[in-house]
Amino acid sequence: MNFDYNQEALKNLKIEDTSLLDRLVDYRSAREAHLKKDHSQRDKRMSLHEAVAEYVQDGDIWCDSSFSYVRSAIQGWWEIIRQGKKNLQAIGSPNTNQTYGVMYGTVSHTHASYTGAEMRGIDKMFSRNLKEGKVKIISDWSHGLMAQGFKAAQLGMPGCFSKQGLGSDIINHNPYLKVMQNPMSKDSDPCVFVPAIFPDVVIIHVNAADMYGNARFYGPAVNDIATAAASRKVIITCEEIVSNYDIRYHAKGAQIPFNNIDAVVELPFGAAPGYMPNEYYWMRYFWEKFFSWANESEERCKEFFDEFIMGTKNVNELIEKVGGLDWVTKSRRRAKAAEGNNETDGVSFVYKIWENGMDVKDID
Amino acid sequence: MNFDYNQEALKNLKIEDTSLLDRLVDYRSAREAHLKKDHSQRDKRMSLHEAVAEYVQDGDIWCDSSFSYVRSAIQGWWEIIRQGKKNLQAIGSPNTNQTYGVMYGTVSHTHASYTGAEMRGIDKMFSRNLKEGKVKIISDWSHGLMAQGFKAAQLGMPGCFSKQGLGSDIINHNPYLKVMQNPMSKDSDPCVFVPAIFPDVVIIHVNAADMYGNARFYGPAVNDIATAAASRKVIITCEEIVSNYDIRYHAKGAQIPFNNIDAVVELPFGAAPGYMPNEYYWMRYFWEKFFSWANESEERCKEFFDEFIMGTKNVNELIEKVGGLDWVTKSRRRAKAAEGNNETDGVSFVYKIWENGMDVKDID
Amino acid sequence: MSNDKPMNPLEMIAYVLSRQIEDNEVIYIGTGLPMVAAILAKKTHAPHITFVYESGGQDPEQLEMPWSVGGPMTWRKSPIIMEMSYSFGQAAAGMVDKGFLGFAQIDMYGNANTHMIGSEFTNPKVRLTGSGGNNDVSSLVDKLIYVGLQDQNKFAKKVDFITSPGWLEGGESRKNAGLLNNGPVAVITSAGVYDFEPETHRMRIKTLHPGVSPELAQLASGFELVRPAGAIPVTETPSKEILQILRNEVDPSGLFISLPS
Amino acid sequence: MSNDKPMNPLEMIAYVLSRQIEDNEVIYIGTGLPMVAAILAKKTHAPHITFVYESGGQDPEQLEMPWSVGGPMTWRKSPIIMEMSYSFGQAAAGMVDKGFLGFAQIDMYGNANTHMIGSEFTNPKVRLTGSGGNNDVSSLVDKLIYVGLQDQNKFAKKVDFITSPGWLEGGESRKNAGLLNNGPVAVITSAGVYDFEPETHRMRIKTLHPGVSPELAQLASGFELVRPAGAIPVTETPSKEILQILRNEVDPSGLFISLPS
Repeated sequence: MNFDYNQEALKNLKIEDTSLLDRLVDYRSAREAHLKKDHSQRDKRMSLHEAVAEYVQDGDIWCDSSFSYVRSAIQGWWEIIRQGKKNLQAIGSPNTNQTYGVMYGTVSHTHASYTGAEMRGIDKMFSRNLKEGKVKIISDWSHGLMAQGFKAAQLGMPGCFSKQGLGSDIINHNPYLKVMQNPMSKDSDPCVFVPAIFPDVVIIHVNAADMYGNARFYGPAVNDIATAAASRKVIITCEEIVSNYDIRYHAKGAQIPFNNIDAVVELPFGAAPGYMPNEYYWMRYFWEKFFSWANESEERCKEFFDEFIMGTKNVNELIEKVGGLDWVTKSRRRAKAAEGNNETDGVSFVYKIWENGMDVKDID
Repeated sequence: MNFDYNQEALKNLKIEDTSLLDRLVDYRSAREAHLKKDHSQRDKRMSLHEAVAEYVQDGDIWCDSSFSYVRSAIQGWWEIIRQGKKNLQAIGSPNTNQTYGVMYGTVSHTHASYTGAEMRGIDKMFSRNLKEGKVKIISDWSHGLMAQGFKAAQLGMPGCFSKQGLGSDIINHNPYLKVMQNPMSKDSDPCVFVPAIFPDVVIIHVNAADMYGNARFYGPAVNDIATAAASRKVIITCEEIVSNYDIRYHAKGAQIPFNNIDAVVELPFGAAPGYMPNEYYWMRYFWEKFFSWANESEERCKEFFDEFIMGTKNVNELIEKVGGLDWVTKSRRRAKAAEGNNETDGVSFVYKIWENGMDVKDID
Repeated sequence: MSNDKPMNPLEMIAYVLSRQIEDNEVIYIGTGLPMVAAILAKKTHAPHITFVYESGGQDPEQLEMPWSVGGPMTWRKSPIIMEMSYSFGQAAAGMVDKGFLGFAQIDMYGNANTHMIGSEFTNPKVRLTGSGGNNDVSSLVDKLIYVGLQDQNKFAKKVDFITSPGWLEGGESRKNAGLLNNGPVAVITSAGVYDFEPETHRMRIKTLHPGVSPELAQLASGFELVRPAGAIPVTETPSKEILQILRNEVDPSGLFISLPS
Repeated sequence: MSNDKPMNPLEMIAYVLSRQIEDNEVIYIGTGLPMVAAILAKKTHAPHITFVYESGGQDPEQLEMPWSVGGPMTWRKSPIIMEMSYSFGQAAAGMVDKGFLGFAQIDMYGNANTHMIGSEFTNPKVRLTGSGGNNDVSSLVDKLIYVGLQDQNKFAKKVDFITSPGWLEGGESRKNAGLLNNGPVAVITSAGVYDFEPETHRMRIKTLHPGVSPELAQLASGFELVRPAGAIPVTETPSKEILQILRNEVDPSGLFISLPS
């Protein structure tokens, strides 16, 4: 297919070669990719290393999952970085984990919706990298517009209209969006056309999956049900692989069906250092130090990630760094208390800001 | 708003006054209706009689819920008929329960997607009424196109594009649909524009709801989550009103949020004579006799419904007709066995076709 | 039901239909004969297929024939039950390989009608069910297979309403209309198995059931059937073993595969 | 924290913001001060409000301040957790009354920027977070309220990027752009409370905090503030009781309402 992009946005984003934009909206190629797969219920278990090696290629549109620090497939993402994958387009709502991928050359382009640390402020590392041209924004979105694009893909809509984005500069900085008249209205009724969007690969971390890929999780889905349906390749990492009977007989059932899935990786703590619903609290030591050092300077930033990502082979080594089994038990209790499943009395959620010299005990 | 309808469809449907089409796609008026509501969490419990009297007006676009014989709010619908509401536009995917409403003047217009009895064949009663002009089709749909229209409404999309309907005569018989070029493509890429659709009123029957309207159900949602969000007025009928704690602490949670809901009616057996997941089997005697008599003649049809709908004041009287407590216990066991929650051994699902003179015992 | 009875036409259709299903496929199923065929396929040559239903159920634990595509037998302990929009969406996204549809009328290009008989939409001779999910299935699944009884009225020169687009007017017309998928690949009837000639996309005899000549098949058609070059093979009939499975395991009450007495 | 301490500016903002919330409303909440204000409102004059979060949580059981809008405190035993598209969809459908947003820059028409500082998108002085849900909240909720510190740079003559559309160029321009909702109704800052003049939709002083003169407010603005006719009221300050609730029950660790020492 040949695509008709928003010309003003191309100009504002200084994009000359539009071919790098095509795959995100090429719904026919996504359909073809899905049709070509083996659709049978079969054993899809493999190691994280195998799954990333096989299903993530240089230049892919990689989609982050869930919500930055909550149930995001961070360990899958770290494995992508460790394997030295290059020049990915990063996408996600939010798209916050991309930022340290830029430093390693893993990410070269981004479909931006939000990169930052919420109440901890902006991401100076991302700002630096953007100014230095290490990463280029090739489309700018709001969470809601991107969510509609993902949902359109899931629901067999090549595109949809939205009342979001109107009057903003987002629509002048996104080659995929166009202001159009609502075809249903005789009166003037401008809408934003949003195409369905199709990442190449998404890794989704869940609480439980069976070996075919039927996947169950707790907490917010955010866009994961939609991106699993839309993405050309989908890797599930999960806290545990359960029996197909468990999926069938559990009241919650699966939220993502097996036919979306290419690989199933059993990976306890796969969302660490982030939060995993019903399983473990986020590693506050990690995040507070990260925000502080990454904001401070490029060197500090490199030092931090060389220790935590490059200096670990797998998530168990990460957990040892922040307290090992001690962390595991405390973190589990804290997560369950936060959610109202364990007794909260005696469990502390007190927030501490990073200061130099602090260690895990100070910010557990 | 002034709307721009598919002119060929208007001609084929012989619609001259298009004003009766407007409300279904008037997303601004649906938004206004939602904004005007009291949004607080408050006690919305009332009787079925009160809810229907207050929230269903003559001429409303009434939406059927769930799937014809499965978890549809049939007792809510019967109350609409009993209260003598007139000239409703009927909509739903499927829209099968409308058919006996036409006989009582409750339904005068229909947005058609499917009316029939699945493997039992077509609905001759509906065909007769259509020929006699007692009901007029004012838009013709497929299940999928209608589902996209509902979903667009739920997701804040004034409309969406679809690859369904193309090349068919449906798009020539639906004033809301238009063939349009995909705005994202330079190559020819015809799509069907589907507007978001907004019923006036839907009654949804669920397993459990709290007094605010947070609602939980089992089995297929079909379009109910979307129509609850889209409809201007929403009545929940439920097998039981549970505490807000039960909704919060139950693994499944609610699928429909309280802020969609206007009235909560505790109505055990509210889906009867249809099937209710985890609660009771459909009343096979009722349905087999219905299909047979309704197909036979207008007189038989009237006789049937005068007994079952007009001849009952409430669902308990219906249940007495098919066996009372005996039916309740048997039906509960059969539903639970069908779903794999009760032992199936010894439970019969054998299908019998209606013959004159049969009674409940022959087809229980 | 006795296993010695000779095969009846409905059993033949169920068997032939089951052979259209390949292993590993995800397939859209309605009630009736397609359901019988799919269960037979799963119990014989295609154990790894997955059933999906428009109303949302997927891959239910098999127990009894469903009496409705929304009924509990379509979602009994399903790993997932989808909303209807999502169910069709997965077909659009390329996750569903095959769909099976009946018809009241079908024309030489595989355009099918389940809407109405008659020339006037607002005053039909008979109003049929309408689309339901038929249009969506025919527009979205990779490959579409029709099944039904064959006579001159059902194999119509022109259908009174296109509910499900086939190859439209043949040639490139389907593609030009913007349809995503392959379109109909087979029609299974009481007389034979038909496919579509690759260029013109006209319906073509592939095999005929035992005892059916090309002339007889043509007599039972309102349009000219394309005959392939060479001899027309006889449709393979089910073995005794398969008939036993069909009668004893798939539809033991004979609801779908017994002829009305 | 001692309850005898005098009120600090953050506490004042939290209180004033809380007064913008009316009982029975459904409101979009982010982390930080809007959260503090909303919890204070719920504990005082608006017990029947419902919190919704872009990431999907709704009406969580209150325990602690969330550290992320996706975190467990936003969906602790929520009756329902929505997908993100659905969460915004309910705002489009008219189910959400109010939203609260911060800003890095805001202009006289309430157009707000959280994207970037600088004149060149591809090479900004500073890249900020981007929209996140800000554009969606500002486009969809019935009424929008901004909150932030005020100075000449933040109250900008022209914002470097419109992330969240306010009244655009004033007059009918917002409506003409096709936006559904009311647009911004108030801006709460360290200096005062602003609304928008009904015709021109220019930002107008409504009340000023104790000790802030109109001249001082104007000095802390890069554009001309509209002054209402007559005397400008002093913003109501929290009572001792409310300060106690704020300090002891809403943010006992003082994370959001303590000034950095």
